[in-house]
Amino acid sequence: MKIGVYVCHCGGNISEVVDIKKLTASAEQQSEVAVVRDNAHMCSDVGRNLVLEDIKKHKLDRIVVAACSPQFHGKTFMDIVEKAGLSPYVFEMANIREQCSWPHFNEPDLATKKAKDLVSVALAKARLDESLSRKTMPIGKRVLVVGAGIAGIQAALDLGDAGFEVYLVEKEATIGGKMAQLSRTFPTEDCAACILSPKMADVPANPNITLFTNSEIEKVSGFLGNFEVIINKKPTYVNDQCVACGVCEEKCPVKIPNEFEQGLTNRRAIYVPFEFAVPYRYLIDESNCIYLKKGKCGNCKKVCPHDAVDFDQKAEKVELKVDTIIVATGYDIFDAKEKKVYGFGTNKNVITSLAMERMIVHEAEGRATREIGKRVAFIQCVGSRDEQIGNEYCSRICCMYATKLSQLLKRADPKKDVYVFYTDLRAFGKGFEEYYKRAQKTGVKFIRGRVAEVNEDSKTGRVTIKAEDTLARQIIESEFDLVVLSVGMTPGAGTRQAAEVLRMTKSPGGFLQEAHPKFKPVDTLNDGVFICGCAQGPKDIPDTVAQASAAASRAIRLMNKGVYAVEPITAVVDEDLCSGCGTCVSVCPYEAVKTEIKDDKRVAKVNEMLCQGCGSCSAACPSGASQQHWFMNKQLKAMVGAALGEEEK
Amino acid sequence: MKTNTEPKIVAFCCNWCSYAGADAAGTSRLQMKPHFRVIRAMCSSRIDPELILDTLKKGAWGVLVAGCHPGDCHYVTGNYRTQKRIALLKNLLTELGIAPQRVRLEWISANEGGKFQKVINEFIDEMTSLGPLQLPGRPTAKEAS
Amino acid sequence: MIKKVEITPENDKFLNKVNELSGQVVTLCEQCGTCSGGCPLVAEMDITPSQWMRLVQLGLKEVLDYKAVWVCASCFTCTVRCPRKIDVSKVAEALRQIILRKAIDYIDLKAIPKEELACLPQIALVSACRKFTG
Amino acid sequence: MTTTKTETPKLTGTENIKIPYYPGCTLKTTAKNFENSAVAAARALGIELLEIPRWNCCGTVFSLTDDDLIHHVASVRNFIRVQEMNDYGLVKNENRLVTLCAMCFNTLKSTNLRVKNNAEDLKKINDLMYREENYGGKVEVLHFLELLKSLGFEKIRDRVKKPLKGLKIAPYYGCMILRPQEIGIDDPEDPTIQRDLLLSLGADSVDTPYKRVCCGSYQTVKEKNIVAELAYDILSHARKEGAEAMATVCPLCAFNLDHRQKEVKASHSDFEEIPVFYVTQLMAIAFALENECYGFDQNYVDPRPLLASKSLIK
Ligand SMILES: Cc1cc2nc3c(=O)[nH]c(=O)nc-3n(C[C@H](O)[C@H](O)[C@H](O)COP(=O)(O)OP(=O)(O)OC[C@H]3O[C@@H](n4cnc5c(N)ncnc54)[C@H](O)[C@@H]3O)c2cc1C
Ligand SMILES: Cc1cc2nc3c(=O)[nH]c(=O)nc-3n(C[C@H](O)[C@H](O)[C@H](O)COP(=O)(O)OP(=O)(O)OC[C@H]3O[C@@H](n4cnc5c(N)ncnc54)[C@H](O)[C@@H]3O)c2cc1C
Ligand code: SF4
Ligand code: SF4
Ligand code: SF4
Ligand code: SF4
Ligand code: SF4
Ligand code: SF4
Ligand code: SF4
Ligand code: SF4
Repeated sequence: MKIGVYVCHCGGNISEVVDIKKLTASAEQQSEVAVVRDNAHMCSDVGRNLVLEDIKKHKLDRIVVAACSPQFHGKTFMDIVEKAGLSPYVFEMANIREQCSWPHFNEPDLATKKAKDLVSVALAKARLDESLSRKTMPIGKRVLVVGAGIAGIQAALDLGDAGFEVYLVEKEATIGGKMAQLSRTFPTEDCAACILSPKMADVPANPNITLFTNSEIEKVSGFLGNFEVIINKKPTYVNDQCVACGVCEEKCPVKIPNEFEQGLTNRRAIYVPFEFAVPYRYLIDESNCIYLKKGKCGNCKKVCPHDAVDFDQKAEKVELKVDTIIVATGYDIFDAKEKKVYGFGTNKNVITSLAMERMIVHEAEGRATREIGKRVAFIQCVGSRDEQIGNEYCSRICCMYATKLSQLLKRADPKKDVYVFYTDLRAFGKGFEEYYKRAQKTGVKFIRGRVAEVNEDSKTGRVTIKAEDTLARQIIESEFDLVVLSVGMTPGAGTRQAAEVLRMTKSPGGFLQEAHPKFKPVDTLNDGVFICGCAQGPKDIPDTVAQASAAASRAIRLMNKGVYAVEPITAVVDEDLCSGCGTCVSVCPYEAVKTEIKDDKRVAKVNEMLCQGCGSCSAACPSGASQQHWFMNKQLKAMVGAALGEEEK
Repeated sequence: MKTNTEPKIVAFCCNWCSYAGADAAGTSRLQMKPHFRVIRAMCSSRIDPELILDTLKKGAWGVLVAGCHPGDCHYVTGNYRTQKRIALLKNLLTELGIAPQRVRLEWISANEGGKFQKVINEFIDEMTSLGPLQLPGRPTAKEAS
Repeated sequence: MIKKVEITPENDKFLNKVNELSGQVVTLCEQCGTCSGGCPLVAEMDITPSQWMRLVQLGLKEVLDYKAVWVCASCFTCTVRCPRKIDVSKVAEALRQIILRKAIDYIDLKAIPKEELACLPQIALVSACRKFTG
Repeated sequence: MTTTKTETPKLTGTENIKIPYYPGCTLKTTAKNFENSAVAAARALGIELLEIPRWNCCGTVFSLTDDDLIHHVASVRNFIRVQEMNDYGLVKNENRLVTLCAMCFNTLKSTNLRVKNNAEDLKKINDLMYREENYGGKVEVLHFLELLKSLGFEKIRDRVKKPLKGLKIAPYYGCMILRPQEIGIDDPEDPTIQRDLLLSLGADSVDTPYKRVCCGSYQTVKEKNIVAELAYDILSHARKEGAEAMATVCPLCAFNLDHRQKEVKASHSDFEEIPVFYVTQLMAIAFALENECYGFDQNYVDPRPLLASKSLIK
């Protein structure tokens, strides 16, 4: 056996703390070590070539690199080892940056000592490494997209256009998401409905997309290339004979606040969500329909000329097999009732920004639903950047949409007094600063100070805002006709539901966690599952669309070749040692181990395609028959020995 | 770590959460006592009780097993398995006259660098006050009390 | 007149002292003004609560020359609202304590008229002593 | 140190509950009417507020600085008294300590939290105290309103003999039972506990945002005009919303809102006097208890004409 050891300086990150000379000297003393080198940047071309050439020149068969975390550059070096013709699994990394020089920079001697131990640990493991090779598996071209806001729509269209088979699942009765509710979009002020509705229409027109609305994913099992999905299609109680003539609606006696209109108008129990809904078909809201609750009424059924109402519709389960999954479940606006000082829910003149979006649409269409009033104040950062309510993050959109809404109001009626009370005004996107300036020019007053409280005069309904203008250092106590809360984003119930079904990791704010914040922003820790849009974190429409296309292309990257490589670090059973006890079968989360009779003996067998390599079965096996490749019992023991300074024999 | 005067801690970390959490601690330059050695496994459930006992036998003063928070395990339920196994192991340790706190289980996620630091420093302090483990069946004075 | 101030590493000593006494990290204040906007006594103050937070951040001892922290009634309104969860009342307390611990009292109980003393409730007197005398 | 939270048992109202009660200095002097009415009202509900023997002043508004531990000793002494009450069999397994005065409540609960969350501080305090047994961290500090809430306001409604019909009261909470969050007994921005109590007494409750605004507290000693301005805002808003009287649970709030009306009148000619009750006085009236416990002599604005106009007293 010939091992090469490579020590990285990381441009001083390591070498300023760890004594590289001492470290290489100690490595040279270790058995089977043939070459020891150090370099300023092992991950650079020069560093990598060093390894490549040494493997060839010195016939090295094991490689140890002492550098940063294997999570950071593990793959870089595995690729180079593989390129040199070796198995990538004869490579080990000693993490002497994150584990030594950084967390112990005040104690260079102890850090150096620790680095030596970590190199010994890596060597101990390397000596026992097997020459494993990656297996390839076939993969198809089927994608599940969960959520059909602008993110899900964009991803589905990209994939459909590229010839992939898309199943788009939306929990609401229509696709479109939050964007469908907006008036205009910053910073260009395109009409949201005008730019969104053609895209929505493209979805059912695309032959590669199958759309499930009013549906949720109920269960997802399996793995990349082999996901099994159960979709729960909820009843709409209106079948596809419906021509959307609207006759039923007029006869429905129920009136409830219209959620799409943020309660500004009412709708019936049988309704279409909005004018450009896709699919454009009526449905019955079962929690409000009198017939479905009490068995009385049935007006709609009586009047429908197409016999489209069907009270007997039942939920349907649809089973699908897909190869990859994209999660685009978006966000919910922050529930402003949680922020009691602003009086939302009790003061009728305190509304959310989303309601203001709808009011502006209504104004523009000449069907105003309520008075806006002369004096309007926006309160920023409601539900964001607020540790009192537990949300530390900035929602990234509210500064700009307030800039938008305030100037739309002001431009429509220059006599209005429009104020925006902000904490910091964040205008970092392309064209944003220019847009902010335009609002200032329009006459919107921006006041730097977070509003402390809002109180209502119970007689007049006018609302008083108390805040400090932190620039003028004056206390402002001023009356307004309307207060608009610039509510932030929260991950929302839909995103939580999808995350639970798919067992996804969440970031601290509760949004879905990406595999790497810089380099894998739309990948997740679940192989073959991607995220995009506001499910991943707060963002505006351009960023959402960019991520959606990125998620589609990352999914295509996996599926396009028709095969993909599987990590060989699966479990394997030594049949001679196996007693057939079945312990491993019971612990495997993937049902990847089964027992079978072989030569009259019950033995366990691992399905390498299903095994994800957690090693739980190997840990559980009472007879040492189950072993996980690359993490064999003897390897773990050797590593422990080395870590504790045991002399190797 | 050859002499028995300085604490020796082995920390088994799962690849997805706690190893990344340890990295996060390092990346944030959070300073820790250097007397621990991290060994990475794919899942905390790979760490069997026998390996932990072996680690104590080989001279570790304490063993930390760290995994993803319940519900966040990359392998769905691996960490629940770990939790059960460690609970059983602690009973066994008590029977053997070894202080059960020598084996510690923690949930540390990829972004909890601060927690990793706190756990490591606390654990090292605790083990320092317990002192080295004397095997077999000869607990230190503190352990016996 | 605009006064020029110098910011030197020396100033950190004062900042650190306030941090230590209050148990808060004053530099976390993002100067949002929530504390001042809702302070029931701000109308009587010569600088606002967020202003004293700022002056402490800069380590400017001048903050001790203002009356504001003595007007503060420790009502904790700012404390329950600060979006950075800074306990602003504790910072005010620290500033008062810096003065009081130099044995400089803010109140002279002898100056209070007898009849006033007779009717004031016990807690008012005890707490005024606690807050205004060293 | 870990402390297990003691279960608050639901009271039935008929059983005789004995619970350690901490009065504090003010309730023995300028706020006797608060104590007398509360003790009587509690008794009517089957609760005996058992005054803690040898209690000492809690010190009120202990210093908020982190290094000040010494001022917490006074509170801890009172907790030890509660322990002793259990040891001597005065109460049975009752670690709850009830206070009426909002300021005492805040002080005692803050100390308790600090030593419960910080074993080192607890040890230091225990070491500091001379010839005292150690405090074990088991006491739970409760405000009287919380005790009533745990009893259930329906129980209180059942006990009402003379509903306070047509009496429009604006509850005033002040600071000390609301803030900071970890001490407060209700939502700091929109508290409702006094409203619920008043409704169960048959009164109308008038809501104003000023219910949570500070009355000026101890500034009353040095800056009585500032306090009068705050009182003016609080009282005139309540008036504007239709209140005929205020209710409070803090003797300092009561002083600032009630007695300082003298100063308010001097500076605001439009100001109309408004009576300020301890909420327990209202309970005593609704329970139709003996007149002696009302103690209206200690109120500055005499509430008797208002009560008489509603036929609640003769
Ligand atoms: C008041 C306001 C104004 C705004 N103005 C602008 C603007 O001017 N310009 C701009 O660029 N951005 C603006 N935005 C931001 C914009 O709304 C978002 O960037 C965009 O809508 C995000 O799209 P999305 O698809 O990620 O999420 P969403 O629009 O939330 O879509 C998610 C979809 O997934 C569905 N879903 C959720 N969970 C599930 C589940 N479990 N199963 C199935 N389906 C599910 C939902 O029903 C929804 O249809 C504004 C936001 C607000 C609140
Ligand atoms: C001081 C500073 C600090 C920063 N810190 C951070 C940070 O901490 N985190 C973060 O996320 N971002 C940071 N950034 C931003 C980050 O640098 C950019 O987001 C990122 O580098 C952009 O990458 P790019 O490939 O688009 O552009 P570039 O890095 O500019 O790459 C463009 C490449 O194209 C080449 N090129 C240009 N024109 C031509 C041509 N006509 N033909 C052929 N080749 C051409 C250039 O030579 C160059 O190699 C920082 C930026 C600065 C200035
Ligand atoms: S359900 Fe019938 S009546 Fe109603 S819109 Fe459809 S076709 Fe028309
Ligand atoms: S049956 Fe239901 S949906 Fe139809 S008209 Fe009656 S209430 Fe409306
Ligand atoms: S985008 Fe602006 S309003 Fe929204 S949370 Fe961030 S700073 Fe606050
Ligand atoms: S230009 Fe750069 S420094 Fe200036 S506000 Fe924008 S992001 Fe900040
Ligand atoms: S290693 Fe994990 S996934 Fe693979 S067979 Fe064993 S228990 Fe199942
Ligand atoms: S646990 Fe081990 S011995 Fe038992 S069946 Fe599985 S591999 Fe065989
Ligand atoms: S504690 Fe002091 S500074 Fe804070 S709100 Fe109350 S009076 Fe103002
Ligand atoms: S509320 Fe908090 S963050 Fe805002 S100015 Fe006051 S102390 Fe600073």
